[in-house]
This record gives sequence, C-alpha cells and structure tokens, in this order.
Amino acid sequence: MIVAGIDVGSKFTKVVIVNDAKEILGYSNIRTGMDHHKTVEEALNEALKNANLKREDINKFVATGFGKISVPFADSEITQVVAAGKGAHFVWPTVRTVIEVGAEESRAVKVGDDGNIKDFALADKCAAGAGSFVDAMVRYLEVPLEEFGKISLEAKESVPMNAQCVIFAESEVVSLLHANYPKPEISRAIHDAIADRVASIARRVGIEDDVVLIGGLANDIGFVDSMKRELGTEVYVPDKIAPELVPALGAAIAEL
Amino acid sequence: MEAIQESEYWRWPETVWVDESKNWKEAEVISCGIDLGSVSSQAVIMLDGELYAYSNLRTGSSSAASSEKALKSVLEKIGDMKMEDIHYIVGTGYGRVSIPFAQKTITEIACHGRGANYIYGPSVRTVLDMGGQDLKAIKIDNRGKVVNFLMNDKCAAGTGRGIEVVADLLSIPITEVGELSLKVYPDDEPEPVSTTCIVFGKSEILGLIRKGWPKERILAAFFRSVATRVVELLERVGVEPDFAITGGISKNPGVTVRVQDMLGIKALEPKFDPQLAGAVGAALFGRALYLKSKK
Amino acid sequence: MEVKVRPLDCWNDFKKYRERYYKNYLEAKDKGGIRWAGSAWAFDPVPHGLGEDVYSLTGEPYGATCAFFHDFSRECLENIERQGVARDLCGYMRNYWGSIVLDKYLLADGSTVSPFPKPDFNFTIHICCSHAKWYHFAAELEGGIPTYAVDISVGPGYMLDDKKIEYVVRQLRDAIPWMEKITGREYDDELLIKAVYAEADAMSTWAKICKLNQAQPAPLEEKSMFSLYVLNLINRGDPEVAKLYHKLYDEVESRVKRGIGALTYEQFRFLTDNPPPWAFLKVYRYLEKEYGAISLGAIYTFGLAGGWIGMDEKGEKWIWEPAPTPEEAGVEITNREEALRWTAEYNLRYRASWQHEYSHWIRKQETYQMVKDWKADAMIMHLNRGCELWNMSTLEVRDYLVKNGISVATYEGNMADPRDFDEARTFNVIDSFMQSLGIEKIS
Amino acid sequence: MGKDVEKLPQIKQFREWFEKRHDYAKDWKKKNGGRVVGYYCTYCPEEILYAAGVLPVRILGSHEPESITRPYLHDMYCPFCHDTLAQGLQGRYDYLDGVTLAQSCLHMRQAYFSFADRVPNIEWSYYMPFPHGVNNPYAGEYTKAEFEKFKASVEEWTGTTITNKELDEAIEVYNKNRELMMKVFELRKAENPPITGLHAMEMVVSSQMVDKREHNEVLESFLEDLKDVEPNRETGTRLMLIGSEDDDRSFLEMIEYGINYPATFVYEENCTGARYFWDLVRPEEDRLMALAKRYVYRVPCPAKDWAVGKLFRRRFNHIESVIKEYNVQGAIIAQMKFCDPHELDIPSLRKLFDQHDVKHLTLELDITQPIGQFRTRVEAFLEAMAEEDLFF
Ligand SMILES: Nc1ncnc2c1ncn2[C@@H]1O[C@H](COP(=O)(O)OP(=O)(O)O)[C@@H](O)[C@H]1O
Ligand SMILES: Nc1ncnc2c1ncn2[C@@H]1O[C@H](COP(=O)(O)OP(=O)(O)O)[C@@H](O)[C@H]1O
Ligand code: SF4
Ligand code: SF4
Ligand code: SF4
Repeated sequence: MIVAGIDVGSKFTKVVIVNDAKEILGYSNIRTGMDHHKTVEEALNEALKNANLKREDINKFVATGFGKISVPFADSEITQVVAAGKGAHFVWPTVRTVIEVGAEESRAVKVGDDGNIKDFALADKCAAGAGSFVDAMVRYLEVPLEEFGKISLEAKESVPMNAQCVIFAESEVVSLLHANYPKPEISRAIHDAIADRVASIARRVGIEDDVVLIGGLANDIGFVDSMKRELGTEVYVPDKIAPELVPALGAAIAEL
Repeated sequence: MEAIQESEYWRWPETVWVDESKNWKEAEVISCGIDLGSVSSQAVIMLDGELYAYSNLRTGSSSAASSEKALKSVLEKIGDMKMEDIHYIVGTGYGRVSIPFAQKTITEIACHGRGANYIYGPSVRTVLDMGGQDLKAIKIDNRGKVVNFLMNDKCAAGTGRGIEVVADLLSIPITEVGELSLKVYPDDEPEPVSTTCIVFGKSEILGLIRKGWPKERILAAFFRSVATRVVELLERVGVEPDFAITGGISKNPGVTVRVQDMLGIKALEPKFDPQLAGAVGAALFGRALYLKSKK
Repeated sequence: MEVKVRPLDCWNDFKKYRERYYKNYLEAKDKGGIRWAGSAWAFDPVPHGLGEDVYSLTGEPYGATCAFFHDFSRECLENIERQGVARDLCGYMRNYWGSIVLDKYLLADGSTVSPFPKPDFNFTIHICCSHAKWYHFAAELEGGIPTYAVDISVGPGYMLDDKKIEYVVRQLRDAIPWMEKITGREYDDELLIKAVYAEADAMSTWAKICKLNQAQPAPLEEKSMFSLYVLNLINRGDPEVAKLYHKLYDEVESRVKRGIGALTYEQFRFLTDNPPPWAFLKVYRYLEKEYGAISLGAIYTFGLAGGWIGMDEKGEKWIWEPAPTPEEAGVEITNREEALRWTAEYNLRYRASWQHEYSHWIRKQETYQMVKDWKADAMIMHLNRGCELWNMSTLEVRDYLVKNGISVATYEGNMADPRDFDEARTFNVIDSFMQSLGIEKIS
Repeated sequence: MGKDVEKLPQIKQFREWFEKRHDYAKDWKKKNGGRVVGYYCTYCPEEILYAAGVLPVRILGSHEPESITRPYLHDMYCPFCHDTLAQGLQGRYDYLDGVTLAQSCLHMRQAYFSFADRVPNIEWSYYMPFPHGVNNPYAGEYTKAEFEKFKASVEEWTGTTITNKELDEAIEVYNKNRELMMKVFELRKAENPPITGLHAMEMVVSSQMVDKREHNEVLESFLEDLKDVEPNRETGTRLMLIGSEDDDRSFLEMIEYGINYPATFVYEENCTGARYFWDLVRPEEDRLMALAKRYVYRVPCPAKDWAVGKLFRRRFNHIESVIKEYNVQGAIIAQMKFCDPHELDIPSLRKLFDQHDVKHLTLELDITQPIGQFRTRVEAFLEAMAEEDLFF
C-alpha cells in the first residue's frame, strides 16, 4: 500500500509519500497560497513527480495541518498533535517530548514508549512565538534567513527581551537596533525569546528525554541552540528527513 | 531545498520631494525635523516655518544610518544645500536618541501635535496618530501644544505593523488593503474579527481564509476591529472637533473611513502627506529653538 | 451503546421562572416593590425580610445572559472600555457596567429595554478581588446607590470557628437596620426565616440532583444544567425555587430508574471546571454530536448552586455528599439571630465554590474526587480569562490530575467576553484530545 | 559645602542590601542560627515572627524574563506573581525555612501556594486569613483572633513561647523603623527634596529584607546626614507614584535620571513604598489587638478598600492629603498588568487627580519593562507640562 500524507500548514504545504515498508518514496514542500485547493494539488503533483509515481498509485490520502479540510479527496484526517507525535516517534523512536514549531503555531506532545500520545499542549494566545516572528525579524535585521540562525551562535552575551507579545517584541528589537546592539546579540535575543515561549508550552507537558524538535523552525540552528539552553537538556533534530516534513510523514504512517 | 522567494506586500512606496518654487538661500531660518519611526523615517526641511522639502523612507536596521539616509536624500533632492546650512535639527520618533546630528530631541507626541497644527490649521483639537507600532490620541490647544494624550499599551493590535502582517498574510499590497475592504462597506460589513490581538487575530484570519471568505470581507472584519480599538482610545481622551489623523495609517481608508463613521465626526483634509506630521512638528520646534538661542 | 433519550418535562418551568425573574426586577417599581442588586453569592435570604415584593438582579447570571447574546455583550464591553476600564477585568462585571453605561437592560429572551432599572440598594459579598468593588463602581456609575458588602474571607469551611462565623453574622445583623433605613420598611423576621429554610432546601436538593448524574447513562448533560442550576443563583430564598428543584429531582430520579440518558450515544464522559464561554456553548454541542461525549457537570455548576459536605475535617479528602438542611440537621430556626447564623454558617461551610480559593490543595481534591465519583473519563478545562477566581489553581489542578493518571485538555477563552475566544483553535484542541485518546467520531 | 546624597554611606548600604538581599539573609542565618521566613503581601504581621527570633523577608521578583512558572500559573495572573514564583522555582529562595501569606488578592494566593509547595526546604507554611473588609468595624477583632492562631503556629514551629515582653520589643523596633522612614519622607516635602524616589525605594525595600534593628541604626545616621545634604539636581516636576509592587530600579532610574526633563518622585503610594510602613502600632494592653488594629486601619490596599454603607475609599483620602502636603504636580500610575484590585480603582483615581489638577499618566508594568516605550510616554507627559516657550 502507498500512502500520501498531506500537511497543509499555515505557511507551507507538505506532502510525504510512503510505502508499506515505511520507506519515503517522495516529498514536496511549497508555499501555501490563498487558494488552498490549488496549493494542495500543486504540492501533491510535485511529490508524485519526486517519487516517480502517478496519482492512481496512491492508495490512501491522509490530511493534517491547519488547512486539512482543504483536502477534499482525503480518506482520513488526523490532527496535528497526532501527526507530530507519530512522525517524531517514527524518525526518533526514543523520543518522549516532541516540540513542533511551525510558522504560526507551536505545540508540545508527550509520547509513550509505544508512540501513543500521553499529553499535549498548544500555544495559548499572548504567548505566540513561532517561525513568522523570525521571518519578520529577518526583515528588520536585513540578513538572509539562513544567516540569521548562524549569527546567533556568535553572540557573546544575552540581552533579555520582554517578549510577551510578538508585536511588542518587534518594537523591542527595533529599539535594540537603534541602540546599536550587534546583530548576533539581537539574533540571539530573538531566539531566546521564542525559545522561552516555546519552552513554557513544553513545560506544561513536562520535559522528558529525548526531546525532539520538528517543524520549520527546527532548521534554524540558533533556535535549536537557544532551546537547549532554555530546557537545560539535549534537543535533537531529526536527521533522516527535513524537520518540517515530519508531521506529513506522521500522517502517512498513521494509516499504515 | 531552494529558498522560496517571497513577495513583500507590506512594502509601501518611498518619496522624496522639494518645492521648486522656493529658494532656500533667501530664508532666514532653515530648520530640519527628523522623525525616526519604527517603520518609516522622514526628514523635513522648513524655511522660516514653511515646508520646503522632505523625504519619506523606510527605517533600516541601523538608526543612525537611516536618519543619515533620510537627511541625505532630501539634501540631494534639493541639490545645493549642505548639512551645515541648516540652523537647527530636531530629532523625534522612536529612534530619536540615536540620531547623531540632532541638536535636540522631542517626543513624537509633542511633534505630532505641533505638526498637526501646521498641517491642519489651529482649529485642530484632537489628533489621532496611527503609526507603525503606536497608536496615540493627542489633545492639543490652538498652538498645537499637547494638553493630554493616551497611547495604546496593552496591546499592539490595530497598529501599522499589525496591518502589514495581515497584508502579507493575504498577499495584498499594503496600499490597497484599505480600499479593498471598503468594497463591502457599510452595507455588507461582516462582524469584526473577534479579537483585536494581532497574534490571536492572525489565527482567526487564517481560519477565515480556510473557510473560503473573500479577501475584502476578511479585510473588512479586520479593519472593523482595528477601528473599534482606535475609537476606544479616542473616546478615552475625549474627541473634540476639529479632528485630524496623522501617521502612516492615515493613508489607509479602511481604517480612517470606519473610524470617522463610528465617531460621527469628519476628519479634516490634510494639506499634504500627514505621515510627515512628526517631522514637520520637529522642524517647527527646531525653528523656535533656533530663534530662542539667538535671543 | 444506544440509549433512550427524552426532553425534560420541567424544563419549561425553569425557563419561565427565569424570564419572570428579569421581568419582575424591571417592573418592581410599578407595583411599589423594592429592587436590589448584588452578586449571586450575596446572602440572598436577608433582603427577603423586607417583604414579599422584593426583587433582585444578581450580577453574574445577568453578565452571563449578556454574554450569551454576544452582540449585546460586545456593545456593553466596548462602551465600558471607552470609559477607561481595563479589558482584563472580570467579564461579568464589565458586561454589567456596560449595560448601565448603555442604559439598556437585557431580558432573558435577548430583547432590551431602556433605561437600565436602577436598584434601591446594592447588597453583595466580597470573595474574589472584584465583587465588592464591582458594586462600588456600579454605584458610582449609577450616581451613588447605597451599597453594602459583606466580607466573607474567613477561610475554608472545614477550618471555621465561632469567631469567623460571628464576624460574618455581625455584618449581616448590621445590614438589616441599614436596609430598613434605605427602604423605609420594617423588617419581617418571619420572611427571613422562611427564606433561610428555602435556601438550604434548594441548595441541598440541587446537590442531590447532581449526584443522580453519576448514573450511566447520565440523565443530564451540563448544557441543560446551565439553565437549571441558575435559579439558585438568582433567587434561592424564594420557596418556589426549592419546589421546582424537588420536581426536577423526581423527574431525574425516574429517568435514572428507567435508563433514560441525555445523549443517544454516550461514548465518553468528561467534566469541566470553569464557567463556560457563554457565547460558545457550541463547544458542548460539538462534543456531543461528533464524539458522543457528555459533560457530566463541573465544580462550577455543582459547586456554585449546591450545598455539599466538602472537605473532611482533617482537610484531606473531599466529600461529594449533599449538605444537611435544617430539618436533616435537626435544627429549628425561630428568630433572626438563628436565621442569620444558619445562613452564614451553611454558606461558609457548604458552598463548595467558596472553598477552593483558599488553597489549590482543596481544589485538587475536589476535582479529583469528582472525576472518580462521577466516573468521568477525562477533564476538559476552560482557562477562563473572564474570572480570576474560577481560573485560580487551574493549571496546578491540571498538573495534579495528569500526574494521577487523568487525561486533561485545556482551551483558552472567556466566559463573558466573546472576543477572547478562538473557535478554530478550540475545536482543534478538542479533536486533538479525542484523537490522542483514541476516541473516534461517531457519525 | 553640603553633602552629596549619592555619596552618603547609608545610600550605598541600602543599595547593597537591596541588591544582595539573598546573601544578607544567608549570612544572617549563619550568624544567628535563626530561621528565615518569606512573606507575601504587606499585611503579614511581621512583629510576631520577629518576636520569635525569626527574620521575615519580603518575597519579591527579579525583573528577568522567565517562562518556568507557566505550567503552574496562568498567563492572566499578574507579572509580579509570576516573577516571585520564578525566583522560588529557580532556587533563589532556597534558604527560606518558612513562607507565609496574609490573605490578599487571588493572584498572590495562587503564587503563594505554588511557592510553598514547590520551593524545597520549606518546613513551615502558613496561610493566614485576613479580612478583606478593612473598612468594617468588626475586622479588628476577627484579625486579632487570626493573629492568635498565627502566633500559636509560629510558637509551635519554633518551639518558643512569645512573651508580651518580646512582642513589645518587636513592636518597638518596627514602630521605630516606621517612624524613621516617615521622617525621611517628611523631608521630601521640601522644595528641593534631598532624596529621589529611587533612594526612597531602596530604603523601603531594604527595610523589608534586613533585620530592622540594623536598618534602624542606618536610618538614624541617615537622617542626621540628610540635614547637611545639598540637593545638587534639579527637582523638576514633583511626581507621585501610585501602584502595587514596584521595585524595578530601571523604571525609576529612567524617569528620574534618564529623561530630557527633570522630575523627582516625592511620594510612592505603593506596596513597596509608603503603604508598607505608613501608620504605627498604637500600644494597648492587648498586644495582638494593638497589632491587629495597625494592620486593619493602616492605609489600605485597593484589594481591601471598598464601600461599607456609604461610598468612600479610605485610600483616596490619603492620596488627597499627600497631594496637598507634598505639593504633587504629576502622578504616575504604574499598575501591574492583569492586577484587578488596582485596575478597579483607576477610572475613579483618574477623576480624583483631575479634580486636584494633578496630571497623570498610567503605565502598565510587566516583569521587565519596555523602557523605550515608557520613556516616550513619560517624556511626552513631562513635556506637556513644560516647554511653554517653544510656542509663540
Ligand atoms: N532555514 C531556516 N532557518 C530559519 N527558519 C526557517 C528555516 N526554514 C524554515 N524556517 C521557518 O519555519 C517556518 C515554517 O515552518 P513550517 O513548519 O513549514 O510551517 P507551517 O507548517 O506552520 O506552515 C517559517 O516561518 C520559517 O521562519
Ligand atoms: N501608502 C500607504 N498606504 C497605506 N498604508 C500605509 C502607506 N504608507 C504607510 N502605511 C502604513 O503606515 C504604517 C507606518 O506608519 P508611520 O507613521 O510611518 O510609522 P512610524 O512613524 O511609527 O514608523 C505602515 O505600517 C503602514 O501600515
Ligand atoms: S499584547 Fe500582543 S500578544 Fe497580547 S493580545 Fe495584544 S497583540 Fe496579542
Ligand atoms: S472575577 Fe469571578 S468570582 Fe470575581 S466577580 Fe467576577 S465572576 Fe465573580
Ligand atoms: S499587583 Fe495586583 S494582582 Fe498582583 S499581587 Fe499585587 S495586588 Fe495582587
């Protein structure tokens, strides 16, 4: 049986195609447009191309993500929590705490030995901290996204940020800029602020090793570093597959 | 995976302008105001208290550089004026303390009050300044002096940045969002988005997108809640006519039309770009300070 | 398992009572009656002694009614915030003040009338940081209505002693001449005694009804309970209320005997804790329809309107057993002093919702025991920004339950400010929770 | 030549105590072998603890961002509570042997319970019911009864009996401290006050951290030295600070030392300022009753200040007299985010200031302060009262 997991995220739509043996046959990741149906079609076609398959070859479609209702042909739907838990457990079997940070949302999922979900927590409002914050900051700092994480590692000190609200955090960043703080320090301050907020969600479920970080922001080494410091424990990023693809993968294997 | 190219819908146009009909060499006092905002920077040159030239640019990552750039662009546009020719420079705005060449700094609240008085005339009593991150309701007297003011503090919702976020989310240029939202106004206006929090509101807007709402309805719902917040702030200081709107969002009819209708008061028509109000006020203070120093 | 369902026969009686209640307050003056306003927690029997034509308006249920009609609520909230009132204050209170400022009074059917009927006096209690100040500020908004607040902050019931009870009784004692002076009426102790009996009867009976919901299938779901429990929050000193609860008890008991449930398909039993987001009761409907999930009740609906034994004497275990009425306790109330003492002690000791703000330990036991006694599968907690008292300890309770093997989901909201609720997010939480527990959608 | 207040050793001492509060408490324990109890809220009858040889220290925050409290305290609880609990969870208060709370707002209650449960080494914790109805004639007696139980619990825990003599001594030390600080405040009525709000805050907060006897000694010499102080800064606008807990140096520093326009606080009507020490214990035969009356009838906290019978707020009367006596020109209402008790007074408070022609500015405090935003607001606020000569 061949299954396609489709994760319609608020910013990116991802498709992962797997077979019975849980091997990844192909994947795609494209920007979620205003027209979700169209985006889903495009992402699927790209993944099929990548896997060298035809649509008819797929036996089952599983949708997840904030826009999962935009996959009219899905055979089943699973929530982001379950997709994250299943996916992370598959790529990292010793995981107990999964932390997913996407463009708009973050969540923490606690999984048991068997990969079952034991507890979860979603970001509350007024505590939002996720990828789009980074995207906005990159614009202020005028550095490329890829650089942004790297320079954070060069920081010599941490500048605390009063980061309850993303918008106010932005204005704090602006004032740091105006106070001529070096960019590495500011980058680290931003990463620390997001890590602080994400950690507060994760702490609700309790931190238990191994901690695995997934979602787009896991690509950001500055953020991973901040998370390690904030939680005081090792934080792993899957190496077999890009971290933002893990939920789509989780969706696919959930139905195998 | 290759990087994904993003369009920047939040970008608004920059301008540099000079009044060719005037000769600055004839002026007694040349004053300059620089408003270094979180989003935009303006440099205004005034000749004896009359607007002569300005630049209106985006604020970059270094405040000193942004203020220099703003001043440089306006001087370049004028052509033969040098920084030394200016008698007094006053800095204002969020980054006012980091303008290296400002002789004095004055808050944007005082400057917007003074600027509104110049742009709209001495009858103005209430000024609403809607900028990048702050929302201010300012009461002034007939000289443009601040009598009282209030600023948003609980929440950054309803500010320029919030609007930029939404423009980006919907992939519509910032200069068009306001007009577009008026398509359904006032008869077919949907309920406001239930929360004014931009962070929370964002997920609500995403939800509306997913439900397949047309963009103009989403924008209408969003601007309605922004306007509600603005009106709340205004009513707390007490709106007295005449009423004027300054700052970047004054160019966004999606907000201004709704605010005026909710208040039942028409805002005055500006003589020129109200985004300049802060810098204009600063330049006017510059003139006063210069004259004071001469006395 | 498919079960028999049928609507409640006495549903209409409750609905009518509530409609009449709001009308009576409005029209009190036409009949020469007296109006007072205060918290649902105020010592309701006390003003009853002023006569049989004394009508109250209790603020929390009124605030909840506003919230239920969310357009009106939005208008109230926006109007009061324009006066410089902070947005994070108690949601009921802001609706109430907003209604005063708008000068519009909301009736139970959602229609409004002007002007807002001012009370002759405010009579309330102080337990959270807001109650007394709520009416203090309301009085200012209304141009100086005499206001009396009884301080009840004497600690949990199981630690009561004579001095504490006396502190409350003395304040109640003083309230009577104060009311006489304001209203120019002579106080009738007989009416007070009648009301005190009625109160205990109504509250203990409600507790007995709640206990019936331990049955499987559960005869009541919480959404209907919202319409039933409320009579104890608006006029429990009225003997008619106790009568209605007896009638309800009989009906629910017979449902249990005959195996009649509230849901056709009861697949999942859960409890809640806080007042619900009144504008979004669809959360409950969604759970019922999609998952066959029934809310059996909450420390809110049970604890607010019911008299319960509560914490045992050592403060170790919570006992969900109905509190004794005077008859059951073998007490006869014959005069003002005895009546005041009884109502003070009954409320301080047995009003469950007055216990758990004195320590999260109490609330942990209260909640844990409820999950056990009502055989619930899980808790769905509302992190309610609208009420700091009901939201107190919620996260500590969550932590405790999870550590004790009980599954918990939380969602953010506000009981009375529709702007603080994110529908999409909430349904996402619910779906995630159900899926993580392996509960399939019915359909 | 007068003295420079900044150089006074007492100012340095206050600041050192303020900054090294935890070290002080640890040293005190080593030196005296006694117990240290942390307390929440200014309604705690410290005299009883002190009489038993216990050092009471106020639990305060650190103004550093944190997220470790979020699993236990909801976001809507005030930042002060998050901050204090975070201190406990981070181990900064591990030297405490006990913790207590005199019943106060709900936020503090929740913080207290989480603190008492989750901070290691705490062997004694006591939640003391305290009336909310301090404007009510029976509150004194009820309080006295609660103080008796509190005393009994302290005695049982420490294995001591608190005699009347010890109570008298404690009351004397505490009263002395109050008196001395009130004298310092008296000097602030001058046209050019010798100290700033920052100094006052450090003085009052340090008194909550150290043995009052030691503090009294320093206060006495401080008062002596203040006589010779020559104010060397422009007083500028005379400000009053209104609010709850506020011991953030950066905030006061910014306002008094960091703005284009001079300004000086002449009075702090808040929990870490005057409200802590204003009003003395008036001795009477029944010591606990004397104590109860002091705590019940002192200038109340907004959480407890509401109408009984007719409309009034006792705190407002006090504020009015401060405005007059200290010649207050402007008020900064610095309120903790989500703080219901204070928020409930603010609309009426604003009216009060308007009536007295005192300009006012409301700022919302968080764990750390967005100093940049505050500066603009405060600067504009002061600017509006000055700069007349720029308008012609
Ligand atoms: N290389 C990278 N460095 C930093 N951040 C990245 C990188 N790649 C992606 N991101 C962040 O990840 C986010 C997208 O994450 P994703 O999980 O795909 O989002 P969603 O599923 O919510 O649409 C973007 O907002 C971006 O900030
Ligand atoms: N041409 C325009 N059309 C619509 N909106 C605009 C335009 N120009 C600026 N804006 C809005 O104004 C905001 C910037 O306002 P401004 O007063 O310049 O901010 P600040 O002074 O705080 O930097 C932008 O965030 C944007 O929302
Ligand atoms: S302060 Fe920020 S995060 Fe909080 S409600 Fe406002 S916009 Fe949202
Ligand atoms: S905050 Fe809660 S307990 Fe307090 S008055 Fe409001 S509803 Fe009642
Ligand atoms: S700031 Fe307010 S809410 Fe916080 S502890 Fe103090 S009184 Fe309570």
